[in-house]
Amino acid sequence: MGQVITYREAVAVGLAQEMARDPSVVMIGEDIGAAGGVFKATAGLLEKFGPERVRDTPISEQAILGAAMGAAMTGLRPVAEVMFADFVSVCHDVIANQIAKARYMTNGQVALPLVVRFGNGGGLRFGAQHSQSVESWLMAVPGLKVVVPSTPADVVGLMAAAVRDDDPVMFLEEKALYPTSGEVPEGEHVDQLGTARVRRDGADVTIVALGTMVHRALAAAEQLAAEGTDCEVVDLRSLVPLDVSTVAGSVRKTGRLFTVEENPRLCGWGAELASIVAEECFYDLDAPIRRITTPHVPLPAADSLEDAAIPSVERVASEVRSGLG
Amino acid sequence: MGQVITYREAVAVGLAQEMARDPSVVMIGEDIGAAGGVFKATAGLLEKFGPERVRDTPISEQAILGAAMGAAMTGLRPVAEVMFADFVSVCHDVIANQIAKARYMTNGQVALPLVVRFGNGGGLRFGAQHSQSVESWLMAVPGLKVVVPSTPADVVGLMAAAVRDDDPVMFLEEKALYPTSGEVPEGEHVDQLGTARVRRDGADVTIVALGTMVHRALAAAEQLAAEGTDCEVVDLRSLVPLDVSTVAGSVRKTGRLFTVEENPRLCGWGAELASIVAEECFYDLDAPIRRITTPHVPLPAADSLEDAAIPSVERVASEVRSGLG
Amino acid sequence: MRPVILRPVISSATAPRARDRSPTGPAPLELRAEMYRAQVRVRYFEKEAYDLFLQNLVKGTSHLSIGQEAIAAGVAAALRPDDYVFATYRGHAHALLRGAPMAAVLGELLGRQTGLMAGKGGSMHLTYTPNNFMGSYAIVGAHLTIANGAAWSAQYRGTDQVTAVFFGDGTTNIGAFHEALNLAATWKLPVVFMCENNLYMEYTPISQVTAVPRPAADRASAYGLEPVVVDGNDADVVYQTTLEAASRARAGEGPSLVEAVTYRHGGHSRADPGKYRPDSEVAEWLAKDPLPRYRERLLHDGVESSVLDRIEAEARAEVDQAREQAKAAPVADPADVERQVFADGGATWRR
Amino acid sequence: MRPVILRPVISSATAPRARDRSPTGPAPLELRAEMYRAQVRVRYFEKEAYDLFLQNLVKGTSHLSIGQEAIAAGVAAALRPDDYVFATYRGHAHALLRGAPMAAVLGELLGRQTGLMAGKGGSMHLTYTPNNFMGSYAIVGAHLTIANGAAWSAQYRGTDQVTAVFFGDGTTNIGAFHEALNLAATWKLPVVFMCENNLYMEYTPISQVTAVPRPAADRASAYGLEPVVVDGNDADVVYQTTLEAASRARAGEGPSLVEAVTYRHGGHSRADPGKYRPDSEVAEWLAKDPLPRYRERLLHDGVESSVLDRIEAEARAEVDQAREQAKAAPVADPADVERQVFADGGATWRR
Ligand SMILES: Cc1ncc(C[n+]2csc(CCOP(=O)(O)OP(=O)(O)O)c2C)c(N)n1
Ligand SMILES: Cc1ncc(C[n+]2csc(CCOP(=O)(O)OP(=O)(O)O)c2C)c(N)n1
Ligand SMILES: [Mg+2]
Ligand SMILES: [Mg+2]
Repeated sequence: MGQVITYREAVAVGLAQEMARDPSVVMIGEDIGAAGGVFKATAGLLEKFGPERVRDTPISEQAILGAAMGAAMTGLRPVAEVMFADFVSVCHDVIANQIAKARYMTNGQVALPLVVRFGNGGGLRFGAQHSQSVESWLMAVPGLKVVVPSTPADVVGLMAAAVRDDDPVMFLEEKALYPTSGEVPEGEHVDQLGTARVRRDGADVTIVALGTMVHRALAAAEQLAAEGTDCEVVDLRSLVPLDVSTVAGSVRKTGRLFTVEENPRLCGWGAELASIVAEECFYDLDAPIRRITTPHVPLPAADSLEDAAIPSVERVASEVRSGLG
Repeated sequence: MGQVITYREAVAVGLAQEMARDPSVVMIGEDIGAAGGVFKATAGLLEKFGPERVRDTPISEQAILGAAMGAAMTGLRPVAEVMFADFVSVCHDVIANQIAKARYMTNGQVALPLVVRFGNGGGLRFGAQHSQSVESWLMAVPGLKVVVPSTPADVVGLMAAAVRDDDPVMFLEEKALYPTSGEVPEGEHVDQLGTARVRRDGADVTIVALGTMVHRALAAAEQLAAEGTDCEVVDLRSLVPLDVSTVAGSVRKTGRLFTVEENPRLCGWGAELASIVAEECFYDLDAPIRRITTPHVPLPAADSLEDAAIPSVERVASEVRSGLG
Repeated sequence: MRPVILRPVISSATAPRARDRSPTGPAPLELRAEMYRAQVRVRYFEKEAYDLFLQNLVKGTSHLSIGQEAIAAGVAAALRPDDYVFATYRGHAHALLRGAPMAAVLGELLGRQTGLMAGKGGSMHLTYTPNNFMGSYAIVGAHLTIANGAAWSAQYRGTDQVTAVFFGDGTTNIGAFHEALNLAATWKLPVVFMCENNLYMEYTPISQVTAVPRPAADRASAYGLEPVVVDGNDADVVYQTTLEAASRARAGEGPSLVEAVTYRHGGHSRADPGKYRPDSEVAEWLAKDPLPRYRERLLHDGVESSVLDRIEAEARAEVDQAREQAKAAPVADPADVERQVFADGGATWRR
Repeated sequence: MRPVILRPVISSATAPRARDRSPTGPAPLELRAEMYRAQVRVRYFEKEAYDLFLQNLVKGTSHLSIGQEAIAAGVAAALRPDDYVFATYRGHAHALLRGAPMAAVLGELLGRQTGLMAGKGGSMHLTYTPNNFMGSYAIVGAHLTIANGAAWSAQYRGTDQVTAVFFGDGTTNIGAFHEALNLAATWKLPVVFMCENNLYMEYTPISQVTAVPRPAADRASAYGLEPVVVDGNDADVVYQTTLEAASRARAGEGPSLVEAVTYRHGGHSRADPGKYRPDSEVAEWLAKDPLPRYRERLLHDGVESSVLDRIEAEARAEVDQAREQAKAAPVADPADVERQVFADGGATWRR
């Protein structure tokens, strides 16, 4: 029986677990130390592990990511914070051209055991430059692993797995989920990267979701259950590695696939997954795969607009309904 | 009856046509002026239009793209060069967070009539940081238009359309095609963005390709024709706008779709197109859609490795063969 | 002294006008009264924004500039109407002083259809192009490079428009700053780079993360520029400095980098109580509050207190009216979500 | 003078060893002879690479450093075997002088299975971690930030390893340079930033695109550092300067920024004849060629010409042998395409 904590707290719990275990784990980022992070997700870690291991930086994401990369190449296991995931754009080169490629280009001479933490996604009315879901941008870059936890327990367990992994792991914390809470296991908790979870069993329809959207998919499934449609909800949890077998297994059972994405429409993980399933489960599908996404627009700031843009419980339910009909 | 010129020359022809017409068209980039561009694609333009309109810059892509953006917001029509497309990563913020979003965020107060030129793709044995095909990264960003010409005539016509367009157009010049030649129309030539072209009519199979891959798809189609398989080859030309109707029309006829992508596998334009077709032509498809792509790896440098990575004529032909079988 | 003639309050004309300025001399008293008005308007607006936030009516984030008004006022007064201005997410002041209608700015904060960008931008992205207020940008540093573009455009078109760009001390450490300054200096672009040094990035003191004591001024020589540090809590000094920088820029002498030292009275953003700052430091800077200080000076220089009282009353009335207008406005229209991605007005990416 | 004792040629030990150095004094003659060897090896290697390119055996691009060898030799001689080195695409010299086997380096240029990275990196990405040569990077500027990381790691682990990072003059204008220098200075990271100022970016003179005359040195004060400009064609000076910078770094006194002025005899890359440069400028710099100059000096200082002749002969033999080995090697193995994306050795992204 574990404790109930917030998703926000789970970040520090997961990091503390790994830092206590392994002195080569160090943290770097803007305002992560004394201030406990802009999202307060790293609160207490400076006090626990000291300024040598929790380093506040200037506003210079290239320098932050570069430092993490160089440190990882020389024996440390850095955890870098990019704060708002949108800022991946100011250090895209270090992530996509350097970190992602170094092992390959050197034919394995260097390892990059590092984690990059991002505050991902919308729902906070922060507008187009502070609300993006960038998981698909990262998935498109060979050499990166990409993780998006949806619960406090997954935050702890996947963080531990990410820190222990010998590859660069992009760890996307869903800003909208920070205040949500849930139980985390007692004692050391280490999960496995690249494994999806069936969050709800169902016979009629498979809904695959990620991060914040998992909760909306589950709520929609409840609505649909009341109407007699039994949805299976798969929480993807990780985009690379991608747990195709869990998804395909579910689709073989239900014959119908819906994906729910917070990211804008074009070239999202939903497109990738839909293409794979359309190819590999071609003869199992009873109806076209439907992708439920934010439209292909920058995210607007106002609450009424943002709510209209990001898939809502109602939209998921109604798209599934119309996709069945 | 037009002239036969190279793809490389076509860049300067297209730019010269527009610069002669409209004094608000200005160019900015590294070594584009006196040196005529690292790829020699802008040779002669400095001499023709002078240093006020063809400006050499320091190595600072953020400054280049920012300058293009600010100039576009205030009455000019800048054409910025990013040189190797891989360098999109060092100015990703200006492109993805600023240029792509400004019109939307300001509710139309600002227009961004600008073109960004990139030397895109592999085949030159330049290794992982100078060979990427980044069209799908750009397609994933709402607010950008994305164009990839495959012939000299398209370079001229689509360049003209891009320069005249009131939205930011990412113009991807295929490095591997620079030395290839083809006929361009006599006189002013202006094409239309967002239109695919059927390069070869066929009844059995639809192959959709882009840029360099168009030529490989056509060569594969010839091989397959000799074996009795009649392939229709669609040159997508533009990812945003995406000419779904031409592709869907072809698939409705053939019942089979293959996409040929030079970019790495995950979340490419092929995934987007396959998902759209899988959904909208579900009942027209006779077989699973197959995506033929570079594997999801950074591009290696050695010729034997690069040739093994990027889809070849042989691989396209054999994938189509096995997809039919 | 003769009474200052006050112009109508709610209009884009509230940005002090070019013809009020001599190219180099100190500001005339009338203009200085307008600079007082500018500071008061911003202060009242920001306090109102804070109150509305406490009432949970401001949905997203917001970054106030209470305490920093003198910079905004001084720069606004020194610019011409056709000059370009670029600001950051901490940009309410600059938008207002560039004539953005107050009710529309508040409406944007409240996510209303009447908002300056119909709710699509939010507090961090105020833009008002009718007066060449070219936007507020929320990624640290990027807009310095964009400001260069407006200046390049003016240079190319042969106008003598100047571009002023505001940014914080923390911004001097990011790469875009360096690229922008080098290009501007090399091309002699007509830009006034105005660093609002409020001593902190978000929660970290700038001194802890910067290799030099003066984050902007100690970088000037890296671009062949003069180091300029001014009291950012003194509108007159900021005005004078900006005027000189702008006139050099207009004369083709290139950019200036000005470090205006100031302090924000509150936290970094709405969620931040600013507790990481020593009480004594806060107290010291509260004592240097630009508003009472400027009021005193104007009185000393001969402006009648009734004039200043009237300015305050008008600002109060303007803010009250803006608030009521904004609150009464309908929420942003969901149909706008798929508008204005592209120049055709829509969001269609397929054919 | 006593004859210099020469060490075996083809081994990682050809990087001059730490124990040959006194912490501050000038280099002993034996070490200087090794610096001559270093320059000769690089020169012969680069000429060979050029010849192989003319024979169309080097498939991709390559960037030679003929004319710039003294910097590479001086720095390599001043570093310890456990120090870290980061270079650019113009990095053959630095890889070789850090002990990367010459045949493997050539093999990499030729796309062979025996290449330093089995053909996966190419000329621009030479890496040899057995000797802490942490890679060559082809995006201008990025590796300065990565070099900081290695230095941060050494600082955290409490070793006194120094990180040396090479970059060109053109690199001083990109954002990553600024971010890297500021962080290194603020954290007092043990880094020697070594700017190889060869007066040109690709084809554009650095002076045309830079706001200050000395692209690196005139930026030093922006990070609280001393401006240091040295003759990059004089290995002794470079050695001495690096030694001092490294020992300050080891003592916890932070980074140094050194601008070593030099010239590349050829074009920017294999495709470039370098015709944009005035003949007189090229002639002037050819006259300052570091190799004959250094040879003269060593002779003057008492090294016998037979020793130098032997060094040249050995270098010639080494290059010939490397060429034959590389040419005889099988081409890179296509099966490697899907290897070493991830730490499990493969490229599998799905389950
Ligand atoms: C590239 C980037 N990194 C980080 C942030 C998060 N952030 C927003 S404001 C801010 C502090 C900026 O400090 P400063 O430039 O001094 O401006 P101030 O807020 O003090 O006016 C930070 C770090 C950002 N918006 N963009
Ligand atoms: C971010 C980025 N922009 C542009 C380039 C293309 N490029 C490669 S080398 C080079 C010139 C670099 O000049 P410098 O730093 O002086 O080094 P040098 O080649 O002279 O040694 C340029 C512009 C690049 N590799 N990366
Ligand atoms: Mg600040
Ligand atoms: Mg150079």
